[in-house]
Amino acid sequence: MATQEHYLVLSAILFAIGAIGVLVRRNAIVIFMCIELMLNAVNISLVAFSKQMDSMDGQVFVFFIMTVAAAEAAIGLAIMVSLFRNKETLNVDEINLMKW
Amino acid sequence: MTEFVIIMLVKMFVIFGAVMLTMTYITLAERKILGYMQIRPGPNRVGPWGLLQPIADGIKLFLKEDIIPDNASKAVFVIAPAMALIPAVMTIAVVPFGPEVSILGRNVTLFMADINIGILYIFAVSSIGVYGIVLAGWSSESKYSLLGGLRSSAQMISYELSMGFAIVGVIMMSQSLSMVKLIEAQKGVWFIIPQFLGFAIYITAAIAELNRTPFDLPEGESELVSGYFTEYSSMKYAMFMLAEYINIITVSGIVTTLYLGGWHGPVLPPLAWFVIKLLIVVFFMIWVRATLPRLRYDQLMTLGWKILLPASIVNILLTAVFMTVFG
Amino acid sequence: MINYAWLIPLLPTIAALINGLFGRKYMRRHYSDYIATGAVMTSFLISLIIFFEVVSGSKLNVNYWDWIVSGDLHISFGFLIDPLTAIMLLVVTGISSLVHLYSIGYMHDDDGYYRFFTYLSMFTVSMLILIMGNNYLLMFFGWEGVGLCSYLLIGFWFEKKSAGDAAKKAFVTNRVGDLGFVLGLFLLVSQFGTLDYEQVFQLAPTHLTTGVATAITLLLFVGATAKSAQIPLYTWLPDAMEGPTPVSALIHAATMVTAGVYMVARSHVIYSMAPATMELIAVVGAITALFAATIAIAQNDIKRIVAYSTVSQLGYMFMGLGLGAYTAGVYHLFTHAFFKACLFLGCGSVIHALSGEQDIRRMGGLFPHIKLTAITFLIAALANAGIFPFAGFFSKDEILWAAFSGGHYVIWGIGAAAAFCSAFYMFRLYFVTFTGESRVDHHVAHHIHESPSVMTGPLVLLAFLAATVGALALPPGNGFIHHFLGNVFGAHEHDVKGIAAEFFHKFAALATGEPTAHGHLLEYFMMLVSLGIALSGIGLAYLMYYKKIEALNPETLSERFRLVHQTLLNKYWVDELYDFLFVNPTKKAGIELWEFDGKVVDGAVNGTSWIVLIKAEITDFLDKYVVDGTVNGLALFVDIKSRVLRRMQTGDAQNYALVMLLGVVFIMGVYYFY
Amino acid sequence: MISISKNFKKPGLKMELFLFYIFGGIAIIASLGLVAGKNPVHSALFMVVVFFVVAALFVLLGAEFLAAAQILVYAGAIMVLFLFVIMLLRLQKEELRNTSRHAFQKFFGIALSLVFAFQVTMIFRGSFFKGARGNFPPDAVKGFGGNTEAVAAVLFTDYLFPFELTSAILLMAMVGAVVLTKKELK
Repeated sequence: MATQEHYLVLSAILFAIGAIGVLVRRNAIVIFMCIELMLNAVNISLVAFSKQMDSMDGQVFVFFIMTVAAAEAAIGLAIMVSLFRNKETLNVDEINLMKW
Repeated sequence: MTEFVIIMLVKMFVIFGAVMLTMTYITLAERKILGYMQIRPGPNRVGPWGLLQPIADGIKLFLKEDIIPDNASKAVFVIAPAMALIPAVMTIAVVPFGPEVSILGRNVTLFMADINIGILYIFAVSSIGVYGIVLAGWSSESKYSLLGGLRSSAQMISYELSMGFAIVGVIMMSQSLSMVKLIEAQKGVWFIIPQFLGFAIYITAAIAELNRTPFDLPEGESELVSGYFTEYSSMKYAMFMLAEYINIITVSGIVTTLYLGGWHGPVLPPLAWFVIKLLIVVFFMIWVRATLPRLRYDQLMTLGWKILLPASIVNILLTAVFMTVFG
Repeated sequence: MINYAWLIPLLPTIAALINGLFGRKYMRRHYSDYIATGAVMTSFLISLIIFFEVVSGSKLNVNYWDWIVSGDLHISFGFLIDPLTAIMLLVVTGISSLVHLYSIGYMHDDDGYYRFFTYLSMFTVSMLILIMGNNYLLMFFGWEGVGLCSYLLIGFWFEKKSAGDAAKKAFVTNRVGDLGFVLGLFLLVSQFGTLDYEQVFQLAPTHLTTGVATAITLLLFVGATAKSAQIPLYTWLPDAMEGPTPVSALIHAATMVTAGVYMVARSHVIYSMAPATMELIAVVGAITALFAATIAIAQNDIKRIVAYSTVSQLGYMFMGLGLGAYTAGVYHLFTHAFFKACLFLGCGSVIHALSGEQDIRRMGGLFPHIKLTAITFLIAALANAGIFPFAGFFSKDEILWAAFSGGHYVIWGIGAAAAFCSAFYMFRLYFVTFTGESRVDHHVAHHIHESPSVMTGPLVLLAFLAATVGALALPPGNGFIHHFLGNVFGAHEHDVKGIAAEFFHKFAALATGEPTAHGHLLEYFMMLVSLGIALSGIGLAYLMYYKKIEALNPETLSERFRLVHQTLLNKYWVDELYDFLFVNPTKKAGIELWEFDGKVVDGAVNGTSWIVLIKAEITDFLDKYVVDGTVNGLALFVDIKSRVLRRMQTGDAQNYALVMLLGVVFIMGVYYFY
Repeated sequence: MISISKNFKKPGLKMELFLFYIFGGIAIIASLGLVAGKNPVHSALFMVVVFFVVAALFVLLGAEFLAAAQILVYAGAIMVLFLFVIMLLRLQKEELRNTSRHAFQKFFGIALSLVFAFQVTMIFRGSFFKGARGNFPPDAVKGFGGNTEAVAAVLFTDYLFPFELTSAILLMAMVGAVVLTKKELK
């Protein structure tokens, strides 16, 4: 039987892969997708906890995370569209405005 | 266990086979009905009354050359038709064709599965259908395809909302997400009567989801050639067609289930009733195609966002009010 | 219907909102009156139905929502409807409807038409909340609301300086009273922790000592003196006649000024526990009654005479309340509302007819021109003078009887004198205005005209009521009104009646030698006495101003008693006294403070600044070389350091994320190993 | 698959583990594909696969409602939106300029992430989380009529206010998206 730990470890692995993507990839949209992947990893662990603890709270949290992810996707993609309109690129190397 | 697996397999083949057969003859029916509505005979050369026409078409498509454009993103180009077809077929799994019957001394349910979140399942699966179209449009590396794909995805996202909201009324009235319970809830009165607004919204949105006239802009011939499947030929093309007609059956089945009382009806056996109702809905869709002209793109969006969506919300509110007052 | 009582204030609120928000731009001129009048009249109809329901025993006390919740203090927004409220409702909505109706004619040509109706409706709402609220804070809310609306309405013609000044005077004077009222409320809260009438009155008998009760009642009464124009805070009311006449009729005769009376009557439970306050109220009321009546004798402005008459009649009401004759006081309020509103509206009609003339010396002989106004005015004047069988007679007489039977002979005497004066000035006013030869300015004379029926209609109705509502008090001491209001005051009035009865027994035993004789006999006798007093006042006025008997020529009389006449004409110089006592000292103190400010404070400030200047020179030196040196040194250090550290700020979000992850890994490592 | 009708036996415990490894393996492979893919569309497609697999895992964990929602929201809406934007912007393969910073970033990014995964695994191993049990053991969920009803029972009572808040968040997101992408009207 797949235990709690199985899911948690899987979740950790997926999260790490997502983190790698966020840290390494250059394309803003791909980075965004990696963030979604990290959220999903967290969702897995939440649902696993929910089952382990015989509680619905974890699943409700996942529900909220999905809602927020949807909102975030809408806003994030909108930002990217307007960014692309201004800069003609989504390469994060060329969008490094946050420095001295 | 073994018995169960066997029953499931048999059911699977029977239902799949029946759906495929129906689908092929719906293509013929559509051409015939359109023909008669436009005062012309329609296909009548292959077999008596053109009855063998669909088979001839199938053979033709099967034998055609399969072209993959040079610039196309090959893997995606190949996957796309499958991704259009799979959700269409998957949805059939939860369409309840009839209640439990006794065949060869065994109690057999006339549907693949009664999932307790049947409606959510339908939504989830049908929302994937858009991938096939989008990917087909994108991978063809052709401007017609791309525009068709873009249009189609925008259109499907828009209409999915009102479709979903329209069903909420039904869910509220039946207090369940299971298709079978839904049909049982319609034993007395079909939901088309209390939920007429919802029905109208649902069927409009469903036709739009199917990219059928008058919402067939993604494949508007006069401007986009064939839209997202411009570059497709042979069996891949056939798969898109398959997907479209299977979707028609599925949608008709869902409409029948949600609004027309499913298998309920006097005298005739339940299965017959279900099929009759389903065919009526199919006929209705063909009729709509013969009657209505294609919308302009902005009209399409206006209809989706400014009319159907508010109307569906109103429908929910009205349902809630009526249920509070009379329930 | 009583459960729909909330409709009564709601309708005028809606009307006020519509007129106030849209009246100016979006509505045809005469829609605002339809809306306002319609709303108030509907309210009146509802009030009427509710009144009959209350007569048949219904009662309402309902909390709609929590208004203020602060610690233990819960104050709800709720209404209480008992006989007292019901009768006030009739007065307020009834008079308000008629005044609205009248205003349609009176304000016809005014530019602020919609504004006027907005204010009128707002006022009505405030007054309704005042009387309908089921706790003191709601009463205070209405109390302030009517104060505000009366300020707006007195200053309605604000382009006229005197109107603006009068409005300010009314407002400021009322603030003085409000201070007392608020302090009273604070005291109530501190004593009971609630302001709900029912709870307060239930707790009062057990929780209040006489001393605290006296303090509370006195503070509340301070509020009442301002609102109801009693000595010493009455001076604003005559000045308030600068407002449009319908306003005077509504606010300064029938409704707002009676708020104080209502308040005392409503709080009778507490008042009955404070005999000292009661005594004071009775005395203040009596003195006000006489004082104002004497002033009214010498005035020449038609509205001011009526205004002083109002003050005087309010004095009567307080006299009644102070004597414990709550029913009589409230009943006088009721009757007074009708005849005084009629008088004011009659004045308005006269002024309207004379194109704005208000000085009675330039009137005279108007009867043939404006018969309807004159007749209604006469009826109201008879009622005011207290002539049988008009309404004023019964109510006033009951108060006088309460004074007499309670053994307060001095108060009775003052009241009787005031009654004489009332009759006199009323009929002086009547004779000078409507009879004799015309002294009207000849520019105005040829277009004297009767007012339109929308104005005379209310006059006739009010005159009719002024003539007949007295019947409610028949037979004396045992009429409908006594039973009706007895539901409210019952127990507390009994005390007074007890004294009266005791007194009567003594008196009757003395007079007739027959201890069992019935009290009514004496009461009827006293009625006759006061009727005689009133008639003699009328007679004097008749002789002086109608027959113009040489011996009683007003001119020569005023010459002979010059001092008295001047005193009365100048209203006992009370305004001047107040100017001298309060206004001028305040102004003077202001000037002196200003001078003090100029010399002492400014000197100190300038001196200080000089010192500061010198110190600044020193500091400047220190700053430049010591502090700046340090700062610049630090800055230099930071600058050098930052040149190195800024390399870390790559501007690359992913780099930052990497550092973040590093932190997470570090923390988790710490967590895991320890 | 999803609590199929009554005469279908519960899948064996081994079966669940087997399915878990299958789905978990697919999830890892697909997410690697997502991170490694050079073409955004391919990444997006791998993402879709991940979503499906995660939905399947949800089903294994007995969260059927979330599985449906996962497909509906993530696969059906969010990823279509991503694809839509990718297509709209005509994004192609990203041009890579291998600077030293990239190398640095790449090395430390991967290393740290792996350390992180290792740490989490170590922490999760063993019976680490043994808190108090909640009110929804499998029987209770069945009593409610299923997972969806159980989620609803919590969502519309304890979490009603946050639930209402999400509607506000979605509305704001919608308005924000429109404002951000709208071209200036001239």
